[in-house]
Amino acid sequence: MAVPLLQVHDLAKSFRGVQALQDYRLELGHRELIGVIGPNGAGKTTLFNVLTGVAPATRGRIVFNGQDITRATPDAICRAGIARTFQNIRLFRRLSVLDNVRIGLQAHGRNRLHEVVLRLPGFATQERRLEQQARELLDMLDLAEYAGVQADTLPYGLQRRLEIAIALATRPKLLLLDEPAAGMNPAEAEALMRLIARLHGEHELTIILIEHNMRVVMGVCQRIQVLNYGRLIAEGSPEAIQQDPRVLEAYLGVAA
Amino acid sequence: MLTPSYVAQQVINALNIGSIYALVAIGLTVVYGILRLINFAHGDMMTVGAYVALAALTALAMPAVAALLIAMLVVSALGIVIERLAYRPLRGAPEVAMLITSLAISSLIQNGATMTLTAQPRPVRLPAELTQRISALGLSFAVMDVIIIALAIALMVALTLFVQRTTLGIAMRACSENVRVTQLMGIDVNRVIAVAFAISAGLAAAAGVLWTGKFGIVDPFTGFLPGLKAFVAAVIGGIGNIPGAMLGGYLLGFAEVFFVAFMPPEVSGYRDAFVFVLLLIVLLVRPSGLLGAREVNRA
Amino acid sequence: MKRLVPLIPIAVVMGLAGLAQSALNDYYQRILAVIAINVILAVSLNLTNGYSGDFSLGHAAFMAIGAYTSAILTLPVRMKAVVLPDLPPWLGQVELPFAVAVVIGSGLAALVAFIVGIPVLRLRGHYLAVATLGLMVIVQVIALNWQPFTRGARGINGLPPFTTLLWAYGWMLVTIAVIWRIVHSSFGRAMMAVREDELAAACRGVPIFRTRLLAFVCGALFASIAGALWAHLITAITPSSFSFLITFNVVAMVVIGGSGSITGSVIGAVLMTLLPELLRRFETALAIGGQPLYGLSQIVVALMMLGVMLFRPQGLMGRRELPEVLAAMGIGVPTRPSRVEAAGEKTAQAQTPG
Amino acid sequence: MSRISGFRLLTVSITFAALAAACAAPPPAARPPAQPQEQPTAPAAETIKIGALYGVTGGMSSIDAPGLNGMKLAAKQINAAGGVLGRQIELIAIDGKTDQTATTNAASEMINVHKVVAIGGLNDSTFALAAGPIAQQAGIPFVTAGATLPTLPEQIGDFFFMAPFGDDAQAYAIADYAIDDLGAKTAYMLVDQAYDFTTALAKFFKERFTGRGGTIVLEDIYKSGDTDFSAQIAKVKALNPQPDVLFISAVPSEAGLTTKQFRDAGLTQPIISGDGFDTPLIAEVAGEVADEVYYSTHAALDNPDPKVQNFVKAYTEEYGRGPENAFAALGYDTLNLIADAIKRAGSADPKAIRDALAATQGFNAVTGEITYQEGKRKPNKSVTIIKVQDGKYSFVKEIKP
Repeated sequence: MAVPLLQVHDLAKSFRGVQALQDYRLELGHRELIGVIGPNGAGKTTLFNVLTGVAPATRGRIVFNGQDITRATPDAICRAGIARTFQNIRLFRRLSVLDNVRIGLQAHGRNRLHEVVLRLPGFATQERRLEQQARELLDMLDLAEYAGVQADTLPYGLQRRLEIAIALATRPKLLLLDEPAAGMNPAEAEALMRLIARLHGEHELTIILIEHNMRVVMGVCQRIQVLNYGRLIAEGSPEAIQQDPRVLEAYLGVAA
Repeated sequence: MLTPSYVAQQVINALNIGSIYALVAIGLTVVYGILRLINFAHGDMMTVGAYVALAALTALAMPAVAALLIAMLVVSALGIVIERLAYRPLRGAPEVAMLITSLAISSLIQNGATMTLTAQPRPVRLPAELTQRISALGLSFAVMDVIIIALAIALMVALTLFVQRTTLGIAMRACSENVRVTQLMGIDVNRVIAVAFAISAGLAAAAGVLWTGKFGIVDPFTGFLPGLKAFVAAVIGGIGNIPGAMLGGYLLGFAEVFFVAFMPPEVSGYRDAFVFVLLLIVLLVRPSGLLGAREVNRA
Repeated sequence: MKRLVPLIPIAVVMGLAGLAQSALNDYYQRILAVIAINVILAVSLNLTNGYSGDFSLGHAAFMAIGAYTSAILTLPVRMKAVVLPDLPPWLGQVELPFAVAVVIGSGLAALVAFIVGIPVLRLRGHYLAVATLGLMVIVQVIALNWQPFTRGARGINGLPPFTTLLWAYGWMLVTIAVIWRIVHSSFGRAMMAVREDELAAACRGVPIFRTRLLAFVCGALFASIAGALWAHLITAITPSSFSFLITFNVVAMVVIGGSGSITGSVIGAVLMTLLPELLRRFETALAIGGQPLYGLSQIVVALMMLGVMLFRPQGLMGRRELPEVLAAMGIGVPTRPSRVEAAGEKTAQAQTPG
Repeated sequence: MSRISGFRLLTVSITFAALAAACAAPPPAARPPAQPQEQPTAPAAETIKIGALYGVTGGMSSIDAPGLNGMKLAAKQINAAGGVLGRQIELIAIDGKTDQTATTNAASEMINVHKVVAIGGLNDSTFALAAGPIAQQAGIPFVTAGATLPTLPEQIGDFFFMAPFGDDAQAYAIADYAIDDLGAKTAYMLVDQAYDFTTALAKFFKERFTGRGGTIVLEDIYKSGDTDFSAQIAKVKALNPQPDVLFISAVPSEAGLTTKQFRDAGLTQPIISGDGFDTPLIAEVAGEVADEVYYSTHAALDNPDPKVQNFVKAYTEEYGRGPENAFAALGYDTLNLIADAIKRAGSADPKAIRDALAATQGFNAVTGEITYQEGKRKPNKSVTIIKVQDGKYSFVKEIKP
């Protein structure tokens, strides 16, 4: 196996003395799709925040694609190839769906200021390219008809999908999905599962998925990590995890 | 020049001016905490308070204490009215919208006072027993100076107790944490906000009376500058935080007085710049003010 | 050929300005010039206060930099020897054309904004507002104390009255064009992304700090141009010419017009310039008992500000630009996002806890 | 390209804005009706329009508003007596709002819209320096009522006149008085750094006081708007030996404040100043501690001279209160001076008025005799020294140039 895409060593994060995450480690190969589960407050979202530079690690090291990103800023991490979605959906609410995607696309390939101010030919080319790529992405996620719509007026399910579109627009190698199925009905969740599988399969993305919906997690993930009280308590295939007594204890609160 | 009594005198001076800044800053911060409104008309409430007290003192020949109370009451009522008319309809609107209405209110008060009362500065004469001077240990200060410090501290203590012990005060703190959740808990947020405005305006009025009583003069623009400075003080302390505003007010008072007191006159012209550079340094080290809660980014 | 189309309205504006310059008397020319200057101020302040969402109160500081720079650079050498005898010789001996001085001033303001912005833009919200207010105070204090360059409280007077309508409207068009272009590009989208949700923007690869800095520096640059134009219109500047009253006034223009709309800033600036001037005539006309109602115009303007905010808190234009308004009236193509009429569908308002 | 069309439409809107602006301002022919209050009777001949430019609102209003009242009183008296050259005077009084933009707009409106033949007013050089050149450019005489920067006429041009003496004259007068009458050898200076007027006054005072062998023991500064002087005062108190006099260069808003605080702190030396101290606030704010304050100014309102007393009486009758300060008298003098020039010129032509003004000899004003020497447009007026004792103002001396 080649060099792993993501290596996380001994990661810890504390907020004012409260350990939200400790002794976390992960080796993630290219094109893997793993799930992270755990009860509320187990440190799953903290993990994503640390990985994306939103909440810098208190200790530990993160190497992504051969590059140490432990201290990098969120925008640099994004450009390095990690994209994420948020548990409670963060869109640029008052901008159009198209603009939302364009902002993601701008992570790679922005104009230079003089091109913009002087409206040099490069600007028009770039803008055209951005728009075309954005429309393609929206097409792929079945959002094309909403291109001109203000983002926060989309129905909830579509907002989730738009967020994934924006994340994809940044051309990630690694996609972090934070409870993408939250608040979805079974049909929507099913569609989401197919989408995730497609992204993983057709677009060769590496994915980490946080999800409470076990059907989704067990359905798509190759490997699952279980967090509890900020610690990694189990790791393995979906089948192994389902049998793991520590996991059952964490979820049900009783020793199995 | 740096004799102990000189330093002590300057400390008294700084405490005096700092107390007033602190009072004004607290009023500003109480409202800010709940509404996230920088009330640029706050300083003008000082002006109104001073005029009311002046009228009570001269036209109605009231004792000073009664004039102070009347001023606080009238201005508190005015605060509630302004909140009802100019801020409540903007609940949920962008923050800048309220900021602009507060600028408009400030302009209304200043120009209204100029039109009706003329811009001629009016003397504010307090009873002699208040202006009487005490000299002790080489220090010199007026009874008024002691009263300013004492009254400011008393009002601050009262406010702190109110906020920590009473139901309404606790509701106020809850509102500054999260208005929506507080509302869901069945608390009448409108009432809480009205009370906050009343307190804020009342404190401003008290500060206005102290300020004009100390300096003996009031005109339609009296409160504007101290109001602006109090805003700065509140921010240094961490806006929205009551002890922070207090701390900020005293810090500002000390910074202003000490810079003039201990710097040669050639550089004391840079006082205001110095105060702001100090402020910038404080903010750069602690971007949410000295006692302000760091806003945690929650993803 | 299509690229030449925008030249037509520019030619029209400049033609009108030229016509006004030759046909109107000094008073109307002055008002028109003040309008252009205020438009420059409002449009440039909108870059930070409207687009990148940073609340700056430091606009007057950059105006002052532009005004003083241009004053010192363009003052005739012969007058400099009298007015500013203590200038260093390399400055005392220069007398630059107005346009050059304006450009140098704007460069200087941009540089100051850049240097100050690096530490100060780490602040957010009202903390940033206070810090920029502080910048204004600091610039004022320097102007008051730096005698050899500024003459302190006496200020510099007798500036050549360079600010003709052609200059004022020429610079105004440049300002609007440049800012319009910046806003309608990846830079503008980045600014709006930062305004809408800074954290999300960062996670989408938007360089937050650079974006905010760009808005701040650009705003400063154009504020400086407005300052220079103002200085050569009034011909006498003192440190107190650049006070927070000016900043507040410009903030009001932006908010009343609608933060995040260039058209709005233009409308706000025009309104807030013309209205007090027109109302001033009523002060004497409506005299009661022989006493003119001085102060009436300020009161009416304040009431109007209140009214606009109460009934249209998002400002007159909201975030809409003229093309969209025209589109709504059936002229041109719509560019503004529409809304999904989500009957029965779950929308963001009904978020479930995650 | 939608972007380009967007920009095009925006530029169109700007054009509309410019057009609207041009239309919104009514053409000269449609200007608002003349202020009725200035016309007691229907004038037989066309009125003579004179601009009265003051910052009636904002920071300057406490001295500018009385100035305007003075001018109005003069206009009323002149009109009641039949006017000038058989024509009524119509004052065009526009508020400059203590704002340079509004002040220059107002000056320009007076000249270009209302076609005034002369302008009077303004008590601060910051505004005079902005408005003066507009009148100069248009060839309209401008008489500043109270701006005392001595170089104003040179800086602005030959249509600019000063009704008051210059700061040099008043600073010299109070310095001389301190040395000759108060026996001062050492002085402390506290200077408001924010005004042209206060810094100039201080400069001239220092020049004269040290020139005549006096010593400045400490020079300190503050900025207008400051209200607390405790830090500065503590510094003076720490001086040993104490200075003989305290020179405070302040504008009226700080005159009372400084006096009160210096006296309250137990400093008993004479306080001296210029016309910035000419305000009832000293007595009103400082009360009984307002002792041993001396200042130089334009006129003593308790001067028994009938000219002064008639003015005080007329002002009191008109406004229900006495003149607030000397700027009321200066405003009164300014209009009378202009009217006198019109009379002597025999014409209301601006150029003729200018020439007549320049030739003014011994014009008997409330604030002293005004004579413009050859080529100078700043009068050599006598300076009045006033003393405040026990909260009472009294005339002590008139120093002739």
